[in-house]
Amino acid sequence: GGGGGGISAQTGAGGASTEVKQQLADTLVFANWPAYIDKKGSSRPTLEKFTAETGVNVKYIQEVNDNEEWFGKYQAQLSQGQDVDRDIVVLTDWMAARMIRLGYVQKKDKSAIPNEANLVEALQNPAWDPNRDYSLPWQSGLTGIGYNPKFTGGPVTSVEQLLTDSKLKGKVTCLTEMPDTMGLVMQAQGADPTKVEPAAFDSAIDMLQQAVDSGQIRRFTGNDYLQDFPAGSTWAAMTWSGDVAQLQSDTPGLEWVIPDDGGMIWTDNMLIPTGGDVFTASTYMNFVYDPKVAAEIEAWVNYICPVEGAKEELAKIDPSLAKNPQIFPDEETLAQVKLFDAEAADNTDLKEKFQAVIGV
Amino acid sequence: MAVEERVEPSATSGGEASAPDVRLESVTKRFDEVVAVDELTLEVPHGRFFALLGPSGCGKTTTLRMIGGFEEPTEGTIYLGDRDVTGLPPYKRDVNTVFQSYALFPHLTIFENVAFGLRRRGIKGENLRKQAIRILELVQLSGMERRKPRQLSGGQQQRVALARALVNSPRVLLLDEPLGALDLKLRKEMQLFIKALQQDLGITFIHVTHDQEEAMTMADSIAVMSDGHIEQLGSPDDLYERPSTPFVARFLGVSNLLEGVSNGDGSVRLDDGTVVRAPGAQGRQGPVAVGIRPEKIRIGRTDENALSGEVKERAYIGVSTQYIVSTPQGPISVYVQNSEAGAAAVHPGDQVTLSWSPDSTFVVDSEKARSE
Amino acid sequence: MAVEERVEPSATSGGEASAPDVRLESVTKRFDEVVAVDELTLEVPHGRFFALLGPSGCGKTTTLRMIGGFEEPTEGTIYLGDRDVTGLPPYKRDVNTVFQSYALFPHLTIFENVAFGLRRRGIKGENLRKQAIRILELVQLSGMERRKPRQLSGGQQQRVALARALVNSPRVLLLDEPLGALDLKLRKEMQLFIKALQQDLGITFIHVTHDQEEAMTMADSIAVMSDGHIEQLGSPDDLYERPSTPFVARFLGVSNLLEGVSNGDGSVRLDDGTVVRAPGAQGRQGPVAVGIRPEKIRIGRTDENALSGEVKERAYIGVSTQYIVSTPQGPISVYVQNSEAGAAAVHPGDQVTLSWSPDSTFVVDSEKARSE
Amino acid sequence: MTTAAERLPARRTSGLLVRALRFVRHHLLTVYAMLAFAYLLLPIAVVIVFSFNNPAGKFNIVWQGFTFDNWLHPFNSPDVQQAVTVSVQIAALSSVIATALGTFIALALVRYRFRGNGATNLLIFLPMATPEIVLGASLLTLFLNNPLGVLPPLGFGTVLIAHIMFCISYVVVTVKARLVGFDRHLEEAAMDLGANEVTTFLRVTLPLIAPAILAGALLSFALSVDDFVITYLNSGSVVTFPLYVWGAARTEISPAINVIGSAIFFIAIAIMLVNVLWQWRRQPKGAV
Amino acid sequence: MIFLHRHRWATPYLLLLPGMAFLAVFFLVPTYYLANTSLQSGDLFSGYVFSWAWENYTDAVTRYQAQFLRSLQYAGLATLLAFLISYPLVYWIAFRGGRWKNLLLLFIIAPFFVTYLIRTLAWQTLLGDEGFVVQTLQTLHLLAEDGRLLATSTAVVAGITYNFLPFMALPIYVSLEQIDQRLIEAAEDLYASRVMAFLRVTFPLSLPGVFAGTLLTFIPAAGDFINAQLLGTPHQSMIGNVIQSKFKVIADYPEAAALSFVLMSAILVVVLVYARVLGSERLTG
Ligand SMILES: Nc1ncnc2c1ncn2[C@@H]1O[C@H](COP(=O)(O)OP(=O)(O)OP(=O)(O)O)[C@@H](O)[C@H]1O
Ligand SMILES: Nc1ncnc2c1ncn2[C@@H]1O[C@H](COP(=O)(O)OP(=O)(O)OP(=O)(O)O)[C@@H](O)[C@H]1O
Ligand SMILES: [Mg+2]
Ligand SMILES: [Mg+2]
Repeated sequence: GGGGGGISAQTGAGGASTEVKQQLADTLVFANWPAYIDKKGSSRPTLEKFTAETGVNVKYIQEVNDNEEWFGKYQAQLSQGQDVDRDIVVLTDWMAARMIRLGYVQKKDKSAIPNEANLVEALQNPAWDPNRDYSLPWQSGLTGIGYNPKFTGGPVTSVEQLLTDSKLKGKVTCLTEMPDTMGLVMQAQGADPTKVEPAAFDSAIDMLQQAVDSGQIRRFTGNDYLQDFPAGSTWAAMTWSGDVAQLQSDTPGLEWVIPDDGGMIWTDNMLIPTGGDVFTASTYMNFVYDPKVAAEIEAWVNYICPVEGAKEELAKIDPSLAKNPQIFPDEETLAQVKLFDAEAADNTDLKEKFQAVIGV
Repeated sequence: MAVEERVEPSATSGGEASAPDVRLESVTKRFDEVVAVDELTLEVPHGRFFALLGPSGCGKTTTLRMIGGFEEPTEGTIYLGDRDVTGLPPYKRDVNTVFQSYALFPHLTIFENVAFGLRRRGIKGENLRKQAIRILELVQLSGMERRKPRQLSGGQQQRVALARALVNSPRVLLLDEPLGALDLKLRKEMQLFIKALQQDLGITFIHVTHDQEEAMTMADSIAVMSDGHIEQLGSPDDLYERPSTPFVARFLGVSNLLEGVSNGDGSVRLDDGTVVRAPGAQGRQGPVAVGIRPEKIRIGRTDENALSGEVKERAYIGVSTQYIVSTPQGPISVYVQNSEAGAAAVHPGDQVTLSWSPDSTFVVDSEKARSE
Repeated sequence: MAVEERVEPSATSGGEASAPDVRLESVTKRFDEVVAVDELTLEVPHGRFFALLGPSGCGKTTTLRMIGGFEEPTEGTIYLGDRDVTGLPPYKRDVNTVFQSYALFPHLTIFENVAFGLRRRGIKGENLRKQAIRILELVQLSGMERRKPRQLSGGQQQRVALARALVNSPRVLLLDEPLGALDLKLRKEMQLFIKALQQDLGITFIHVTHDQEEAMTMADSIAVMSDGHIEQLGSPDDLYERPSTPFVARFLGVSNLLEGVSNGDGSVRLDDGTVVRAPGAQGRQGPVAVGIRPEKIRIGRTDENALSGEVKERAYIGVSTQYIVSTPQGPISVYVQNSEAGAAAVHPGDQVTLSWSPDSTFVVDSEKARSE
Repeated sequence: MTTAAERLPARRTSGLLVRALRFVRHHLLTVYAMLAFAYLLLPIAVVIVFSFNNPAGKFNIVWQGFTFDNWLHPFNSPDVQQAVTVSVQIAALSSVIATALGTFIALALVRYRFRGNGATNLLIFLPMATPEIVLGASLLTLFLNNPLGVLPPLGFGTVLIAHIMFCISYVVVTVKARLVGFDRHLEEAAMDLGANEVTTFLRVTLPLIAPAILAGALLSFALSVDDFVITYLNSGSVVTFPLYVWGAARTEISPAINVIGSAIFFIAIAIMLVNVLWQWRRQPKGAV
Repeated sequence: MIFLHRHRWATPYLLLLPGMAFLAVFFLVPTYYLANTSLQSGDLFSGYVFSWAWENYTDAVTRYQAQFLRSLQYAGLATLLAFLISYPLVYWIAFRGGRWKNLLLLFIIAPFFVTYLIRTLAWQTLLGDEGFVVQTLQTLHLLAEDGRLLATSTAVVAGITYNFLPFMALPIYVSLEQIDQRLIEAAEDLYASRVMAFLRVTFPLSLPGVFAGTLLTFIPAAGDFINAQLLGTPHQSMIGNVIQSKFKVIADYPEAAALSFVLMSAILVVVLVYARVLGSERLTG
């Protein structure tokens, strides 16, 4: 800013302003979370297929470890309307909402994405992007409880148990993503995480704080709980559904459940940041919304696929996966999970309260 | 390289003996508040072995460094031959320096150390090799070319430093306490060596030292410095036999100074009433000090001037025996050369009479009068 | 503290003069391959000013360090008084050391430096203060108590080092080249000072030096060391007048050694045929060297023994003039004391006859015979 | 004197107890030193050992079995390779630049008396006395504000600038320490022998302070390769090796990380070892 | 050349210019911006503007007191431990190392050559609940059956100690190395036993190194957040974690900047008190 500096997040120059040119760029830069796309040896088959079909090379960067962290990294440039050299980035609902609100993203070229029709109905109209003008889901996931029966001696099925069972003391981790952790805790208290009431939030914070103070909770993690399980440091934890397969390979016998009082569901969305090539990005979005491609990705990623028809395609590749409720949740499963209030997820007050509990 | 710019090619430096090789004209050097050199004027004629002698801190090094170009005078002018070099950097001056700690380049071989100056003047190949080898022969270091300085002894390093400077045939060679780091035995040897070298080459040497014996052994002319100025300048025996100030009398060897009053006719009445003859007092009136060297005093009344006293201390130092005799005029040092084995000797407690020839005395200003 | 374990309380150290203060019995010290001290046997009687003199590397420091307890002998035994201290650490020995570079504690004031040893022995308060102040007075450093060592001049630091050691009234004081770092003038002053101090206190001093003049001025007894053993031990004039080996003759002052053959009757036929009288050759047969000191030689035929030659060099050094005269027996040094101002002098090129008294000669083994 | 005491066997019963006590004392210190070394080297040993692990899953945390595969294919993911390349590039560039700038400053500080000496020293000291997070944060605010619009966007350029900035002080300190012992007369001697300022610097000063400069450069390189905090705050979209480790550690700790960590360690140790041996050769046992 | 000679006074400035300009632009100017930022108010969405918002500072001090105290406490403890571990070690190297000194020294700086994060992760492995350190301690009953090392303050302090130990060891080594052996001999000559000689001479003379070492350890330790994050729990979070999260997670830049300044001042105060206690005069001696 003028007069001696300061950083501000003034609305960027993005938005829907410019005409979209209908021409593919040479390269597509795709920023995604680690281990979030199909992989075979050191190659990534669907990306190669995209290149083969369109001639566009893909530069795939696994740099999103954390929504906030990624945002923090690029916020400055985005706020100045600078190109961050990313054509697509995948961010979770509430962060996607923030990006859109701040004008750091560009509208998709819907004309280039006929396959958007395959988007599952439940995800078509989020409050923060009612027409999906800017975003398109990449994967959804469930937040539940993972536990290692070898140590716990029995199932851990409720958040209550997780936070109070003295047998688990010091062997429990929760998530640093506030919507996940708070969503689970609020449900354990019978509150509704889809519409956060401050009082309910505070009471959940109290419960969490107690568990921290008593030493029940060892620490808060991103998906680094992945290493705490095999190391034996963590016995039970709040974890994401897609990691179960992963966890099971490193920690045989590991179990994953949706808590008795209800789990959380969330979606990670593809966005086109300021400066990204809209047409190329949209072309890629269209590509992954082809059920065949989606199934191929799904077979590796194991999260919830937002593409209608992928289940059928996947059945052709791996029938057992297609039946997995964590990948294609049935009605019953979906009834047990809730979506966290997107506005609350980005509310500074609430965030600070949560940060205070996790110690920073 | 700088070869064309050098003040005067060394080839001609032996030519005209008219202009002095080095001339300082009221040169003053101030460091912040300290006046290191104070309006010093000095001429060093060609071919001279010139010593700057003085106590620590009197400005000897500073004077030398100004001639070498390492310090710039605050005021005054410096000439080499008849050219004003006051503002010129060291590499444009036709002088070379032998530093106290030698300052040999530790990363270069002896040969390369010696060749350094030659290379800077564009001398190359066989020519360079010949000159370097020749000078190393001169300082008796043939065969050491490939060694590094730290592989040589102190005395050898000293000679490399000399060779490195001399190979450039400078107009003047400056030496700043070149023997200070050597032990007694080696120092004596190198004194003779350097003296002989200077006589062979005929180059002007300016030698800084605080060791009066060294200065007296080596130099043709000595300038005794004190507090940034020259107290007295002359040949060694001039200075020793006829010091003109108490400072010089004391600094060059040991002097017995007897306070008294001169009446102008060549005799001085000492403070205790004794009258001694001192030809040097002729024409001087008022308080003076009569000086007499310890080795010029005899034990026993054999000469005109005499004083009595009691032997206090006796020290045998081989060549001579040194006595301190307490007299009404204060303690007096007497040296007796041990010319005969077991020569008859006096002992502490003995009463003796000391005597000396009037011709052996000198007269300087009274220190008492000065300080009062 | 170590106070009860001390070998002998210092109070009694002045008592019995019977046992020597320090005794070394065939002490050998090997460092890997180097034999630094070789079966050395030595006694230093109480109250003596004893000097260990020798060239660099002859083992002086090593000997001193073994007495102080800083090195342990490879073989042999060391006694302080009549107590075997061979294996004891320094802090259990009743000796103190003045180190070459003083080794003053830079972080402590002068007072604390001096008080260091006292405090270690449990002395406190007023008693401590008094002793420290008294010794500082003795070395003329009153008023400097609060300074740090680096705020003192070299000579003053030297005196602090002395005070720090002496305040403990040790049985023996060891001094390792204590004056090596001082300049000539100051060195002379401190020599006298230390000598006087030793005489006042009556403590045994063992003084290591490679400066023969220093050893001669200060010591009562001198042991000349070479290659880890003692060449000769005696009083200064003993060593100077009657050196028993060419090494001692050369190391202590300058000697002219004339090679010849003794026929046992007190005269020696020199290599050029000249026959000189040398009472010391009485009873010796075969090749010997006749020694004569430069100051004992006269210019002119005034004595029994004589040689002719040509003056090669002349150096005026104030007190005396030194000549080098070339003779058939080789170059001979002659010193003439300048007892008279402008004394008649000979000059390079002059033919002269040199003469000396037979009593001034000494006789040592021929070096030629040795090396052959 | 310790040497003598240690080498000699106890010869005398009178001193036996003293000696025994002394021996134990030496021994204690040695044992302590060995334990301290163990503490220092244990984690490194873990890193090296686990570089040979053959983990069943993605987490190289529990020992499973020995394999050389990790060393044969250290760059099994292109991301690792790129991160290492970026790290090395930045370290090389920043150490060269910081060493040049730092050496000049050190020369000026040691060689010349000038006004502003104190302020210069302060400005050198401050970056070292500032916690990394603060350094990183303040640089970030600068880059974000980009006052005249001339600074590069967050990325390679800003990381490079940041690294140069924090390395300069260390170079100055390292080079200065060795320059203090440098005999000024050597330069005067060179000028005396006809070398002008530039020749003097190239022929005398530079060769003599080369070891110091090299030490400064190596230190910068090490600091730069290792830096996480400042880089993390200012990296924008570039990924250095530490940043890669940071990100990767959440989802996967591959033995490749250990392999590269160990490799950096071995290379550094080898360089230092060569340096130590070189100095031994330059100062043979007997030389003074 | 003549120009250079004539203008010798300018040489130091010419030498200083590039480096100092660099430091001025990339150290002083950023500090100014940080100061400026610390007094801004607003929020991420509406933007932050400069407004003399001193409340950022009061906020920082009051809300994060615990973390500040913990940082100083951990850093102090780690500094002390690093001192206790490294002093005897470098003493041993300096006085017993002989010819191998430089090689042994290499082992001390060895940790530097394994990337900071990797060696901290190695600590995680080492201290893991099922790792051999914990198992051993439990077998020896030095640690309760359900005790753990990872995710405790012990682990965090141990990690910090480990990571910054070379910063402590090297300056101490340098100052020990410079001690004239004869001073120790002189002390023994003056009846000081080995222990006394150490206490009265060796140790006081090594104080400048100790001073430098403690500063070089304490300062980075106080600002560290990696160890707390990887080896600790919320109970161990330090001020570095807060600053980090304010910058990168909450994007509350003014508060983060204010915290940074408070941290710097806190460190400055500690350092000054420490220098005063130790006596700056002794340090130069
Ligand atoms: N660079 C300098 N800055 C400040 N003062 C100086 C400097 N060089 C010399 N001096 C001072 O100038 C005076 C003369 O010094 P100089 O080195 O010329 O003495 P010196 O006669 O060579 O003495 P010494 O025999 O000790 O070498 C001394 O008082 C000294 O402190
Ligand atoms: N610690 C040591 N290790 C190996 N050799 C040593 C040691 N100390 C002394 N020496 C060797 O022992 C011999 C005698 O040394 P010492 O220091 O006693 O000689 P010095 O007579 O004191 O000589 P200087 O006059 O040079 O001091 C020398 O050859 C020396 O190199
Ligand atoms: Mg001087
Ligand atoms: Mg010695």
